[in-house]
Amino acid sequence: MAEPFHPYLPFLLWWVPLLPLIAGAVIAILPNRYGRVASQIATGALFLSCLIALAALLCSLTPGKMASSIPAVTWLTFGDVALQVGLWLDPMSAAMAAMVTFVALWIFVYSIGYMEKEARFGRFFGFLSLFCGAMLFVVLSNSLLLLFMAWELVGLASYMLIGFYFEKPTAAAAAQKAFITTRVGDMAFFIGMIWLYRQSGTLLFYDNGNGLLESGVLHSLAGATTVGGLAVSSAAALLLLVGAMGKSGQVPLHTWLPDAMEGPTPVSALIHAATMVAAGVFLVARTHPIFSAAADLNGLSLPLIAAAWIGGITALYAALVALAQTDIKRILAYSTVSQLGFMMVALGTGGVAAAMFHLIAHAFFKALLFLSAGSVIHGCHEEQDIRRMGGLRHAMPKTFVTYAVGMMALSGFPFVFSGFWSKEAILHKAQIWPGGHGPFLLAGAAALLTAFYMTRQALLVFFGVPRRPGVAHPHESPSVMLVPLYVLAAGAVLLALVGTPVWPWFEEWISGESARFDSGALMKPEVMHLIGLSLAIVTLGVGASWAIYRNVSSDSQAADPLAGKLGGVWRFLEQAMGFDALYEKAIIGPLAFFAGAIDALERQVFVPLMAVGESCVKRIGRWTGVSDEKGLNDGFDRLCSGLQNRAVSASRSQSGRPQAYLRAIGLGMSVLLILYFWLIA
Amino acid sequence: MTPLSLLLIVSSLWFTLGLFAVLTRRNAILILVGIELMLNAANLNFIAFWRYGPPDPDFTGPLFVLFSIAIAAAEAAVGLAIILMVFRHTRSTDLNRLDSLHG
Amino acid sequence: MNSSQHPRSRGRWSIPGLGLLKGLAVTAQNMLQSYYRKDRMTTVQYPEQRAPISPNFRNFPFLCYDGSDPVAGLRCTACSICEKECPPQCIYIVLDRDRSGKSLKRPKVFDIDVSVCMNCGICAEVCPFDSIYMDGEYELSTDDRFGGLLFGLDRLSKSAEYHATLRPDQATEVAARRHAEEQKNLAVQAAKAAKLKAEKEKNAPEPSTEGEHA
Amino acid sequence: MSGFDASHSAAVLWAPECWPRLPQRLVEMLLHFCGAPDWLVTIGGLVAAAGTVVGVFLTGFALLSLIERKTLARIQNRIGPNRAGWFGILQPVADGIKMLTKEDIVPTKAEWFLHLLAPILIVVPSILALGVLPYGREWVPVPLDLGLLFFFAVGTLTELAVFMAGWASGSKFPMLGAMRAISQMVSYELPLMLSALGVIMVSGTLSLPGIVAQQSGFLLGFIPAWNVFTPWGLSAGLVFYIASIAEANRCPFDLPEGESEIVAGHMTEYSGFKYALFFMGEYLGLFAISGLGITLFLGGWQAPFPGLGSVPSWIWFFSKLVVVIFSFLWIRGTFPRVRIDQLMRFAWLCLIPMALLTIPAAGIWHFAGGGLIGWAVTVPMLLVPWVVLTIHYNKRLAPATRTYTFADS
Amino acid sequence: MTPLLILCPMMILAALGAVWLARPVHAALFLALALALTAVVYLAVGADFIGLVQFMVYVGAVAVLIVFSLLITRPGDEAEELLRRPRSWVTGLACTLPVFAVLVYAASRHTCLPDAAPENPSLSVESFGRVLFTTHAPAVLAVGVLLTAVMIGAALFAKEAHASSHTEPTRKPNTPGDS
Repeated sequence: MAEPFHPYLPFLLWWVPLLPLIAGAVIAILPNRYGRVASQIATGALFLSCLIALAALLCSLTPGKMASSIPAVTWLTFGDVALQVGLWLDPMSAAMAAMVTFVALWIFVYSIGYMEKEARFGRFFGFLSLFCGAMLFVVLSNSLLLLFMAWELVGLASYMLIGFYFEKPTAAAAAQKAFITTRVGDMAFFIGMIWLYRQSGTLLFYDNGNGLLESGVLHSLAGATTVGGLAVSSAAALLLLVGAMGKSGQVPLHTWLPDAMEGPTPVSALIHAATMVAAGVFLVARTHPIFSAAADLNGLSLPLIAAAWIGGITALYAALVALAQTDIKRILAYSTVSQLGFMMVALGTGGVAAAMFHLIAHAFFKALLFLSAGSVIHGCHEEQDIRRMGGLRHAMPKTFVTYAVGMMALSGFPFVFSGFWSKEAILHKAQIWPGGHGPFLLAGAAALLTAFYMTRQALLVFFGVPRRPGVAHPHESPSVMLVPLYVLAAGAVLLALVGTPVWPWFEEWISGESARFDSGALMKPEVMHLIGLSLAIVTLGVGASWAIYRNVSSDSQAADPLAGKLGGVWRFLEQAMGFDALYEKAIIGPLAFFAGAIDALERQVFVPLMAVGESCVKRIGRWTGVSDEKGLNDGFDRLCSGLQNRAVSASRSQSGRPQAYLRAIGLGMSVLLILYFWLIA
Repeated sequence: MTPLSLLLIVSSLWFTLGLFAVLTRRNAILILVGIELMLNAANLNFIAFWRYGPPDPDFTGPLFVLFSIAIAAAEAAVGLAIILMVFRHTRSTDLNRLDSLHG
Repeated sequence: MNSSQHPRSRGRWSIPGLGLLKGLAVTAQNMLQSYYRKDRMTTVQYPEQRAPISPNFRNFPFLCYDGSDPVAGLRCTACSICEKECPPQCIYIVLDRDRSGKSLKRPKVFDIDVSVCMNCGICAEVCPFDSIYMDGEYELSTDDRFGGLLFGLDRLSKSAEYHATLRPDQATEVAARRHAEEQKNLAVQAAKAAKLKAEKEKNAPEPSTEGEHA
Repeated sequence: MSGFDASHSAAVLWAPECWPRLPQRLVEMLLHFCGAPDWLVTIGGLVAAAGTVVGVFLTGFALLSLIERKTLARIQNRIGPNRAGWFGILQPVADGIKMLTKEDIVPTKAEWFLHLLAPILIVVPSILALGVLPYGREWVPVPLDLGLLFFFAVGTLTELAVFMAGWASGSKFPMLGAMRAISQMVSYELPLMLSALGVIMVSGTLSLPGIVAQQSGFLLGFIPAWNVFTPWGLSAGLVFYIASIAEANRCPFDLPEGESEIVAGHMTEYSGFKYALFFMGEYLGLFAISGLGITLFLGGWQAPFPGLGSVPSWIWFFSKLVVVIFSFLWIRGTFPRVRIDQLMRFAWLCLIPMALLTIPAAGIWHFAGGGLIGWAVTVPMLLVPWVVLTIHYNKRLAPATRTYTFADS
Repeated sequence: MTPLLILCPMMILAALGAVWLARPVHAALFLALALALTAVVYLAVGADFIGLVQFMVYVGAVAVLIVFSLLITRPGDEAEELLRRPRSWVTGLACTLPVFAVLVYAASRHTCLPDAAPENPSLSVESFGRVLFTTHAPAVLAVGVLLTAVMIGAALFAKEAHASSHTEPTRKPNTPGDS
């Protein structure tokens, strides 16, 4: 059905990322007072690029034409080395591009309402456009180099957006933290990239058999070994993994992500749903062939194992921390970290398709959740503490419904929500993973906790009685903010249709096979088994939460019901397991100590020494004075004046005139020349 | 005397004269004049060797001269801008008066 | 630049360049119409045509005479007021006397150096005899720098009719006044004569017969 | 150019197309039959060719000096010179005699050599530039491959000549006038050259006959394929036109010699024949730059309508020249002189950006093949900046409203 | 060879004038003459394009710039000072003469190229442009960036100086009219 579109694809696809970038550039030169125009430009550009991306998605649905390379453009030529950049459209990138443009489009629309009263309204949209354009380049790139450049652009844009309220010191600090923390990962990414280039001589992913992800190069990469017998592909993949960890907020580089909540809520939605954190997962998914190049017969390789374990740990860790948070956005932030852990587990255990499905489903419901949370915050007059909310389902019923959809999708409510099926697919992959049951168990526990804390949050915010001292009456948001919520909620539900085991169309499509409807798939014992397990997990989590938080005290100052039971553990969780404190101690502490030591050295050692020296000199001076008085006076004066005269005549050579110096240099050179020829002769 | 050696001698004389101007002139603008002379001496050499030297299908000599001309224009613009700024501060373009760093 | 108000007042602007085009249209119209609308052309082709000079025009002075004889009819009495009043002192007058040295009340020499004269018209203002007026003649160029610009009586004397063509209003007014004065003078003289006659008659017993004889 | 080629048939020789080359041919023929060596024949022919161009344009100069006065007079509803000869036709002769017989004054403080050199140096580049223009299909005095570059290269000499005139006079008004003139010429040379770049790109040659040949033919059968009828060409032509007014020091950009401010600028201390040389240089420069504009944008000697092939091509060139020159006169008769800050701002903030924009526009046009896509891309690309820049210039950069302290406005 | 024999002495004389003349404006004008003669030499040896570019850039831009800055700064003559300080030009000569010797020595070593070598054909603009914009495209880009930077830099210099002249109104104004 997309046949007529095919011939124009190479030309049009460039416009998908370029349109938002151009919009960003145009907005950058617009005066600040044209904020409304800026928002229209940004949204319009993104709308166009969304249309193109959807068309491209349709194109890639055609069997046999699923992957198409956009001819590479030579970007720079150095000698006989040509750096090429190009685009690559396969189901994965098509789906990602469509998701990014679609979700971001609704976030843009939402922002028009949300940021309405902002002074730097136009600039905000400029940054948003830059952010989206960069992310689209990440997604569509056919070259690790272009991907890296866009990756860095994403980092830059996130820095500017997180620090959008740069007057707030916390926001500025959060922006710097995000930038520097991800930089640690980027460094590893960069080294990995250069290593790959050195080994293979190309950075293009697909290049008619010579690309990085094609079998010829992969064989040679897997064949070469480096320190400790590790295959080069594995080592480079590990480096890439570190980069992805930084971007996707995996433990231990996750600390920036919760702090990034300092940005405006639409930014949080964009970062957590469509653009920033998805980049890391997408990087691993895109370069998955490198990760698995050196795999053994079981399909295991060191980077994959590392990814699975890191993902599992992250998932559980973040879920635990989310339990004890009270800021509505922070809870969502930790849940993002947790869900990214899920995706990593899926990638590690070989389920690229499952990871992508979860990524896209997650994008929809997490954007939905964030925007709903923004709506709540907006309605409660910038209140973010869930302990001060409660009972909001009466005040803002529409937001409540959409929030409930998002929350149920995230918790994995069975059957009709996309989150359920995507999570189920991941757990399935983890369960049958030959590398052990660790990631599966971790992920299962995390899923349980997810259901628990999401229910807790929903209960605290929307149920019970209002607990808001000194906060004016909450109100429903305007429709420019609500419409995006409806659309995203619909997406969160409808996506479930394409990922069920009965008709696993999405996964088959990503993997390049044609999907078929198989009603029997649901009845397979292992699927039944897993669905049952998932159901149990969700029921347990929701039920436990319901039991504990059903009757929360109406006092906003009261302690959490769990706090008393868990005691110190609760506080530990509240502090996010002390990662920030750990970094404070492990990295910042020694530096501070070193500085302090030098300061002490200065104060305690050098200053007394100077004092001693000073007194000595004083004493000598007194003695000299006396002896001078006693008869050296005359001679000393003469000495002084003599010295002065010599000094004056010596200083005359330092005339300060450049030409005099030049002449001196020239004379010296002449003498050297004469010497040289004399010696030769 | 071949054309090549004639041009080489002219260019070395130009270079020497330019250097002499740089070393002895006091007006900063005239020092720039000397520098232009030296640059042109080099350019002359490039053209002379391209024309009378071994075959050169890639036009290396003229290309170098072209770039050299572009860069010389840039140098003159920046140099004169600096001289004018100095002039606005000190009311003089005499280099010997700009000796506040003297010993 | 197109609005009649202020060229660039805030908030009003038109298509850029429209003002320039309007200006071009105006000059084009000027140029084309100059070929067929004669009323546009104001140039006077000088030697062939001359613009009429205004009564207020004043150049160098001239001396007015009545009647047809420039010597006898000269109104000037050589009173020298103008000579004394002249700021640049360009007037030179010598009184004409008879052999006995008695004043003839007319100038023997009346020179005006028009290369010195500054056309102020003070001489004409102060003249009590309506004799000196400012001339309308302007074609005075000469190749003799000194002699050619020193006007004597022969060049200065111009008839009252000439004055009338130059400044009709002033001339008629002056003529009327002079005529009235003359009449008055005549009347006075007649009265004097009558008085004299009466006295004579008083002195002589029979004047009437004498008168009849006369 | 080789020596005389006896194979020229009389028909070719006497064809109207070749009339302007008759002097050259005749001299060559004459020398050939007198038995002169080949090189002498060539040189003689070249001298005759150069003489033709110089003669034509000196006559043009004489006529123009009269026509300018007549036109300006008519615009101001006057008659203009009409005494010397029939309708004043001999006025240039009278002027020439007056100029030649006037005393040649060299100020005491002047440097006589540079003072003498300046008027000569003003005339020389104009004549050199006139030498490379293609006047007709058969009439290109010096067909250089790098004609356009040559034109601009010799054109730069004028600035040095103006400087010499200003400096060597040893007086203040010439110095100020020279500084004004140099800064104006340097500023307006940039848009002039930049606007020519688009033409070079599209025609792919620096040779002026080549550029004219590229503009041959008709679109849709009746629109001449001149560069000015393309969006980028119109834009570049407009920039070129304005900049050439300034380069020729014509009103409203005639501040180097703004007589109400600095007497006569760099020509203040000149009299007699040297002064006449300055005038001649200016008019010849006007001819040269108008001719270049015609060559670059108005199709050179190409006929404006199809089916006029029998008319000699040089007639078209000179008709266009007359039209362009008349437009200069018309503008001079209409607009007041601008101020120097307005002048510089206009060059740097309006003309140079527009000239730069025409270059990518020409590139797009070239690669889009000139069809609908070319129009669709380049028209908004150029129209929007023009409108924005002119409105911006009008509103923001125009000097603030002045208030008069002692006079009611 | 003949044009070169005529041009070279003129070039040397012009360079001498540019270096030795006391009046700055004369020196600058001789520089312009020297640069123009160089352009003519380029034309004479067949590098037409380079010759015209040299004329346009050096005579049309650089020389005019130098002359213009001389107009602005109005320096005095240098003759007296140069003669009063023989030390400077004696040392200058001492520096430059060995350099000249070395250059001539090097030049004489290089004339061992075969004199009868075929001369390179003259410069065709088309092939020259092709080489310029393919092989050397990065260099062209770099020069473009450099020129842009120079333009901005020069404008900034001018602007800053303008600001400083505003802040220091007490400076003595330039004494005009020495010429």
